[in-house]
Amino acid sequence: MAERSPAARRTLWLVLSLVFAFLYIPIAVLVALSFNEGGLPTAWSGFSLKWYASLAGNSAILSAALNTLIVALVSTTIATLLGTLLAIGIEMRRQYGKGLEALIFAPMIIPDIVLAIALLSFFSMLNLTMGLHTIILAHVVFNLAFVCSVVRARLKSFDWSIVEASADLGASAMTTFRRVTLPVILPAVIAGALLAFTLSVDEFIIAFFTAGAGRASTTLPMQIYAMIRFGITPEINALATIVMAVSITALTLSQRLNRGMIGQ
Amino acid sequence: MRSFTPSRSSLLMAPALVWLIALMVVPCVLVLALAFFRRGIYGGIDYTFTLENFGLVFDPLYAGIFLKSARIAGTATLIAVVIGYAAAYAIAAAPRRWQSVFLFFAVLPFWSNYLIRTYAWIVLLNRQGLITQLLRWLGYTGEPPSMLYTEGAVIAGLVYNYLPFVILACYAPLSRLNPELAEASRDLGASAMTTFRRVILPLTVPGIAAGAVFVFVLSIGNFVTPALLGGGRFQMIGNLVYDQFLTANDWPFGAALAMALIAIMLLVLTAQAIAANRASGRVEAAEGNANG
Amino acid sequence: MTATSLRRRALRMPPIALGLAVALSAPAMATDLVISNWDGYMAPDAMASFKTATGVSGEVVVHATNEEIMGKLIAAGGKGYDVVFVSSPFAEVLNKLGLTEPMDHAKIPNLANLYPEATKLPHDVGNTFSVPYTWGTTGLCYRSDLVKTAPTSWSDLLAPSDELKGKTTMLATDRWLLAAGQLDKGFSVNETDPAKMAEVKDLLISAKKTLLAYDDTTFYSKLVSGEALMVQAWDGWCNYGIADKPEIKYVIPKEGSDLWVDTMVVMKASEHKDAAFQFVNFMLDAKNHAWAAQNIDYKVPNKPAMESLPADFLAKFPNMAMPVADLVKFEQLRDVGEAQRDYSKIVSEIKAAQ
Amino acid sequence: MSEPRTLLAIDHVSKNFGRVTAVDGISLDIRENEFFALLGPSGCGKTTLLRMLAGFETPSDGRILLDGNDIARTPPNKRPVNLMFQSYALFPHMSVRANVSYGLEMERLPSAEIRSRVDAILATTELVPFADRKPEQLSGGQKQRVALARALVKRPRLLLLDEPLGALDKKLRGAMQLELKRLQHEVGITFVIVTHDQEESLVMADRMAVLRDGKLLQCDTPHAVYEHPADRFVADFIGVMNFVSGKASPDGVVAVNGARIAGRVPTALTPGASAVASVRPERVRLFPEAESANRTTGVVEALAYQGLDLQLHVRTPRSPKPFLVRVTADAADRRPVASGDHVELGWDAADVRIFAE
Repeated sequence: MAERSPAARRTLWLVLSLVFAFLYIPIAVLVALSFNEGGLPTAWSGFSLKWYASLAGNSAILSAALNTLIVALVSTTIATLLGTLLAIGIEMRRQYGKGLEALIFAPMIIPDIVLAIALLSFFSMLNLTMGLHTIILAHVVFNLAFVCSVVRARLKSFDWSIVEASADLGASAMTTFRRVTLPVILPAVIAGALLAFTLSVDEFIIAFFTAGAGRASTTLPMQIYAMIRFGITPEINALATIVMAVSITALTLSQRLNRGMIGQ
Repeated sequence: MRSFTPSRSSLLMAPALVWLIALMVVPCVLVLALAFFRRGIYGGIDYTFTLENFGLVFDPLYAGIFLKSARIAGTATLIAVVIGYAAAYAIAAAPRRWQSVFLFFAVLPFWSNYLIRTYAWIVLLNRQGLITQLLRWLGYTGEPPSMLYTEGAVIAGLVYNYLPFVILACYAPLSRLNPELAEASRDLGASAMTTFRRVILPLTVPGIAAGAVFVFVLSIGNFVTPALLGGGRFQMIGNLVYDQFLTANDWPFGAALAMALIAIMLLVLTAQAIAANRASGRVEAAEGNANG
Repeated sequence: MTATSLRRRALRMPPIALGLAVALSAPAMATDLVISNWDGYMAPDAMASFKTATGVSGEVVVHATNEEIMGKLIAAGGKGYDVVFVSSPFAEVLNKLGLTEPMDHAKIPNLANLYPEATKLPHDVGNTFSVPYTWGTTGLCYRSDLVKTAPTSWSDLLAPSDELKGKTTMLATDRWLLAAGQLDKGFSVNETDPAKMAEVKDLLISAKKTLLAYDDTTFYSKLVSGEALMVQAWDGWCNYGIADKPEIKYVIPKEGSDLWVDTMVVMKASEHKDAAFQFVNFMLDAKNHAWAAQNIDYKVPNKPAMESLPADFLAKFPNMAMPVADLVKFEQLRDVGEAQRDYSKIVSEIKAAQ
Repeated sequence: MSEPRTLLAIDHVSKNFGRVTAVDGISLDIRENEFFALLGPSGCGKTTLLRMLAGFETPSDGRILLDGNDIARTPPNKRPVNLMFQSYALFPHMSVRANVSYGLEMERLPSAEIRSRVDAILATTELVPFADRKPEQLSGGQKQRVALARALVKRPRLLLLDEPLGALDKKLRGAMQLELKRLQHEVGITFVIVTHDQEESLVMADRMAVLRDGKLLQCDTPHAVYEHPADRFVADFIGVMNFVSGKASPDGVVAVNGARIAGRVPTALTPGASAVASVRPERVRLFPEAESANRTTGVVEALAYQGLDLQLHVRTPRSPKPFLVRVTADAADRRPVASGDHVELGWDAADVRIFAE
């Protein structure tokens, strides 16, 4: 890289500092407020964990968190399985139509609200009772698309001759998949699964429309939305801090895996 | 030579494709079909064929809301692209070992909950919020500024939420750019500005286009941000669709609006594909003109 | 924090251990009844005492607005819910869509507790499909300490003095938003004449320019924090603000108010109708209903319950003491049928206006 | 021919990157119209030096004088110096013609002049048929010619070439070496080429500088560098050389095993000091005449046939490593040798170079 003048370097650092300030000040404020006794942005009235305590005592939030976990785990599992198979199936073929490509790409770009109302109309027309299961059905739609795209990216550099080599050495198709293909693409599969999991945990609009009656299918984002609608409460700050901490962990994990993948 | 039978790959693809068709294609077709019926008197659907829902989309009121949504989404896109590109450029110019760290922290907020990120802006912007406190602390005693529930607040919320993606999308081509290209341009007598305009920018257009499309499509269909940061004072298409389904119980019209949203999205995506494909060609055509 | 009455908040905050236990057992709990109600609109332990009284367990889910629960009910054909709390025009729609179960008066002996006026409400004379739970007026809720002259008219909200500009909110729900304009113009709150509605629309568009936000969930906390100084509010919800800050006052403008009625309806799709009627009956019990009135600060149409309210409570929340005869003089919001689409469009136009 | 004028003077130029010194006090003169090569192993500082000439790095110390003016701090776009990048750095979104005319557009020349100069250089570089192609549609050699044309069309005072032939295969490289020589002659521009390929610099350069660890070891014509290397490193780096280590004596080197190698000892070398004697394989004769100062016998271990000549690996008592001997194909035909043959080797004392070790 060419040498930069001190002025140019200063400008670049300034840009970075401003952007990071823009990105992190709002989050930092929430985190700080979550430990503020008063919970108000008006003044610091002392360190306190009471908002975390009241969060832990909020059964609505806890059951919503549990529901979110169920939806994310189940939809991620299904999506990872289907998405990986789909990715392998596509990459095996040397050619496929634009239609297929569009079908797989669509769930990633279709506006949430459109998919949400489409599924709502669909489920209600089928006279299906909505609940966690309908949220899961819906989440798999976009999750499998994301898993598929991550795994496909890995498969683009996959040397298919090793599959042939395995067959040549006498392995069955299943054994080849288990012993050769899967180990090679596994980091991508896990990275895709983590991505799907995070998206599912965060997803609000589709869950909101496809959820059934009652707390039984209220997810965390739905609960957060209701809390925000009912006014600023410091419990949200505590919740935000926890959600942030979980995201940092998940993202760090997936980064590690991705690096491992590149390393292979 | 890959010696796989098409039937085997079809078998692998089948479960996912069935899922996508049953739970995405069919419901979307259904919504399209809904748009051709009437709203029942008390909500619900009256199964008589009509085109009036599509006509209504072009009613000056709703067309106006479309335009306004496009304007808000477009402004948010423009700001996000300018900031995001600058950030991506700065990251790509940083020492290698720092780049992944910067990138990680640029993308990190994107993985926290969207609603929480939006909520943070309520905390910052409301009249008793942090910015007002800051002004007070700085000695300002007048009327606190009204920042929440404005178009600016909605745009800020959209930019804030989608900026990380723009940074990511712009960083990819910038980091792949051979640094010798910029040096070659300088070597051939171009100033830093000209080098940016004629070499770096055209070669990173695909990233910009991808980021811009992402922000625009997500913004124009958004209903959460206008609802929370706009104080109900801003109607965007997302809110309109939401209202038709959950407030007015006018599903057919809501369906027609959703289809219009999809149409806009397809239009934008086509534009992006053309921009990405012709990025190079277009630049050259411009050069051809400039040279006479 | 500032937001809600600490009392209500405290009620919603059981000790941590209990909360954890509830949360962990919640998914496994066999839920018989599903009740949908506004958040904090009934006793937090209502279901527990209901279970003690009847042996039937149930779960309360919350909705933020009428619209939200209506969307869900219509989408799912009412499935999944047994008893739903909605405002009367929405109850009417549910009835017209055939989603409500006729009230079996034999199973609700506590109906006798209702004021006679509450059994003859125009939206449902004879309580055939709905039972009123709370009722009241829609007026202006304001900070008497920060507003120079007390408001007396809807115009004080729609064309506010300079000190109030940017510091007022109106209800976001279509019907009450329109009602403010209709009442100011002296029209019926169910007016459908296009010319008159056009006037209402223009009035509300011009009012939007001075508005902080449309808000039907947090307007009282905006008053408490001082973000807003005057808001369009339901009387009971204004009481939440009064509980936090006695300087907050409620007034019915001279042009009048609507008579709003929040009702309980039993869903036709309910699989536990007997238990659902039992629940309605339980809520109408004089003691339970009085508890509701005292803790959610809303008037209830239950004669023995209202008569049991302590004097200091009535003194603190003057609007609670309003005579029933005065209350029922106001016009109820009614479902307007085909005209609803025009209403929606007018509201869209207002919200889309600059 | 009159004494050539100095075009570019590199005057005690150093460059530090943090604690690393990439270029360490180098002084060099590059003359008008010459083909100059900067040669050295990777990491020797040759690329850093080149980038300082182009303006992409600023010297930490020293001056760079072009026609007597210090340009060390002039930005790259303001120097009459152009660089042909190792990666060619062709603008992928522009056609060949657009790439070539880019630099002239930057000079804001009239479009008619741009067109005629671009046409001319495209003809010179035989690129006319490819003018409308994009770089991705070109072969390696064609890309290299575009990069060259793009730099040459600016008529720089000095053209810098960073490993210009590195990306080409061996055969094409040979052809392009001659092509570059021809072009340099034709356009009359001073070329400075950076390469790690000693063969390439021998073939192409009028003069060459050998660098190591940021220091200049030797600067001279290829012939002088080859025949009279300044030190052991240069001797080893340029061409092939046989080395025998030992101690210096008044008339040569005494090897570790006692064998003597006769040669002229540099005055700086005191007898008894560690020294190394060297001789080029082509100076060693098989079956030498009696008067050879150095003689030895050995066994042929391996033969490598290389077309024009034959390379023998001969195991001798003189050194632990096999001796390399180059024999012309003609000589080999006259007197065939095979693996395992006992041979006699001989070379003149004048062909022996002795260095300090």
